[in-house]
Amino acid sequence: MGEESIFSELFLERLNYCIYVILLLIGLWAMLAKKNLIKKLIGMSIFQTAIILFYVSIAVKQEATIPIYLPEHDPHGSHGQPSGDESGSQTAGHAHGPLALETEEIKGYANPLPHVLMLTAIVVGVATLGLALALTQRIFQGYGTIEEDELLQKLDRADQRASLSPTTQKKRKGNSRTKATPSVIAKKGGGAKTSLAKNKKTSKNQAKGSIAKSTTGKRQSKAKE
Amino acid sequence: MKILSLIPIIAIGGLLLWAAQDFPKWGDVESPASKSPVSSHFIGKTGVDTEVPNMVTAVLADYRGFDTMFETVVVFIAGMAVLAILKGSTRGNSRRKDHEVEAEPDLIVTNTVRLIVPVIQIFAFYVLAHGHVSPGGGFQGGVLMGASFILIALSWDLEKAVSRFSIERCMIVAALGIVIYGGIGLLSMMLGGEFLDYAELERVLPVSREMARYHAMLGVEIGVGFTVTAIMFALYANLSSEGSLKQGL
Amino acid sequence: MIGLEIFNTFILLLLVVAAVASLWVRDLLVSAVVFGVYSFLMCLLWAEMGAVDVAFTEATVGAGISTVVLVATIFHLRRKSND
Amino acid sequence: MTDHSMICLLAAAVENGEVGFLPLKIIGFASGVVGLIFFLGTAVGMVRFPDFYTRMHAAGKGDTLSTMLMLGGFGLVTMEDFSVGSWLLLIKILAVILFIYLTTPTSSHALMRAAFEDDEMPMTEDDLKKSKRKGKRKK
Repeated sequence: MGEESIFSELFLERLNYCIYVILLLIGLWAMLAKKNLIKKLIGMSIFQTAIILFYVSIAVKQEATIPIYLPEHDPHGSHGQPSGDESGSQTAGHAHGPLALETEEIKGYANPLPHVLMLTAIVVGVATLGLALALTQRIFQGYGTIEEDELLQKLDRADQRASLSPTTQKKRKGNSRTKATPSVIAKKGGGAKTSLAKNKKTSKNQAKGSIAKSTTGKRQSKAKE
Repeated sequence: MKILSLIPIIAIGGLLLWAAQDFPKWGDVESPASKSPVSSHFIGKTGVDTEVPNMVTAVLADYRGFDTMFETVVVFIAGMAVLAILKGSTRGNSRRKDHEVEAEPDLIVTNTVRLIVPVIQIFAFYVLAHGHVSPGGGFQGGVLMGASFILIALSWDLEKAVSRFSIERCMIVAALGIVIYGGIGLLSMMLGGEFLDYAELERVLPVSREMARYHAMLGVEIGVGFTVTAIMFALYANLSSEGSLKQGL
Repeated sequence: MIGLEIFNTFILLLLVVAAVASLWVRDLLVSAVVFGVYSFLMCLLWAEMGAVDVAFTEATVGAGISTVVLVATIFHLRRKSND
Repeated sequence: MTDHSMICLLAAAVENGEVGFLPLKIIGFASGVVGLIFFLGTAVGMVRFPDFYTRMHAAGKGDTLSTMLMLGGFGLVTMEDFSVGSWLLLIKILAVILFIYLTTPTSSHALMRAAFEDDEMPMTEDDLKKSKRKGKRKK
């Protein structure tokens, strides 16, 4: 009985909360464990939407409509129409202006407050996503990679090179760690780009050799393997 | 690393699932969020206070006007930051190496886009102006408007879209949106109310206090729409060309 | 009402599948497109929950603009991801 | 709870004496079902066809037709009287159908063209035979 009730409480009546937790964890895991920066950003977006899902599912009421006034409560629609039974008999002034809703009528509308909070959150979310993508592009221009471990290796090598040369050593005692990096970035970025271009060329040649085989076929065979 | 990161995740997940048992049931009318006086006030009094049928728009632009104003400022700052990060960042010929497709703008696609873009823009205005009585408003209308320019940039090339709506003009329009928003707030302050207290605008508008709030909300939404349109297009234009604003995707 | 709950459950499960798939795939372009699918599913779910404004915003912003921006960025980066 | 299945709606329409709109409702439901069948065909084609061009053929045609049929059927079902509201709804749905008619073929054309310029080769008969043999060997 006990186990069953927990099961039904969690997975039948609160399934949306469970899914929100799962999506949150997927996003968090992607941000922690995935090495690719774009994957990390997608994980961040999934995290964001999970929280939005939580807020929106709080606002749901059973048997409630969307938070837009029905014609009988509509401040403009109520002028011409004959008003409903109870409100019409209560006050004759209903036809002249809108009235505040009763408690029972309030239960008929979904809660608008979480919707408003989340609406702005979505738009700000895409703005921050764009900013993060711009930073990612800049990182790719500087280092030629968006994989975290390769980035760390390159940074380590850059640090070693900076500590070897005596001029930068002097500067480092001051504040110019940030100054030392751009030149290194330029060198590293250039090197990485050329190697990348070579890789691409070779792969393209291979692809042209086997052009008769369609790429979808290739993909399928890869998937089968 | 992957195994190690699973430990905190499983811990957090267990805690959250444990806490999920205490959440209100699906669609519970008596849940704390729905019973709170704030949301009941918004549902019950919006019609009386502002005569706007769509409660979300009323709460967004009127009751929580400060929030929306600074959200718009956040969007504006994000656009400016993207511009600042990517401007002049391309070194030499950093053309992409992965996908080399040199193609002219396709005839069928461009003609369809020519037919559709005006309709999208009219629909964007409709969404913006009709946000009081139906789902919609400044954010959605602005995004649709920006999407129409993005469509032009996708079907011809970026230079054509930028020649229609240059980035300098983009930033001016984006700033103008915030100026409109803040200007309406300041106007109501000058007329004797508080900042963003639209009801005071009845002194300059020939309508009642409620309808003054109704119309001021429309003005505010137009401001939001300006900013969002410009920033969405600037975002796409900079990201698709790495800041050079040439050739694009 | 029971039909709606089945619909709800179905979309909630599909959401998890789409989220995992968009992180599983090696090709970043596919990943971005699957993330667009995830956004549309989310939008459907919210429209069903009664949050029409949020659903509309998600359909235009989440599924439209953010997918386009992701694809535009990935075009300038390497398409393959190592994990 | 009220059952919203097709037959119950039709039965309710008969009970309420709205027999004049019954043919419209039946046509609407029928076109919706036909649209769903076409959509199933599209999905099966997307999975089963061997190369990109045939897949886009299935997607472009089936998607357009089935979406139009379903939306048209929906418009006919919601016609309950000849008031302004229902006419307005029908006109909106017709506008949506018009835009789907314009945009879906264009998008599939653009995809096809992009694939063609990316040197994606259509599958020939030999390729098909080879891939079949391979599949048998794998099994």
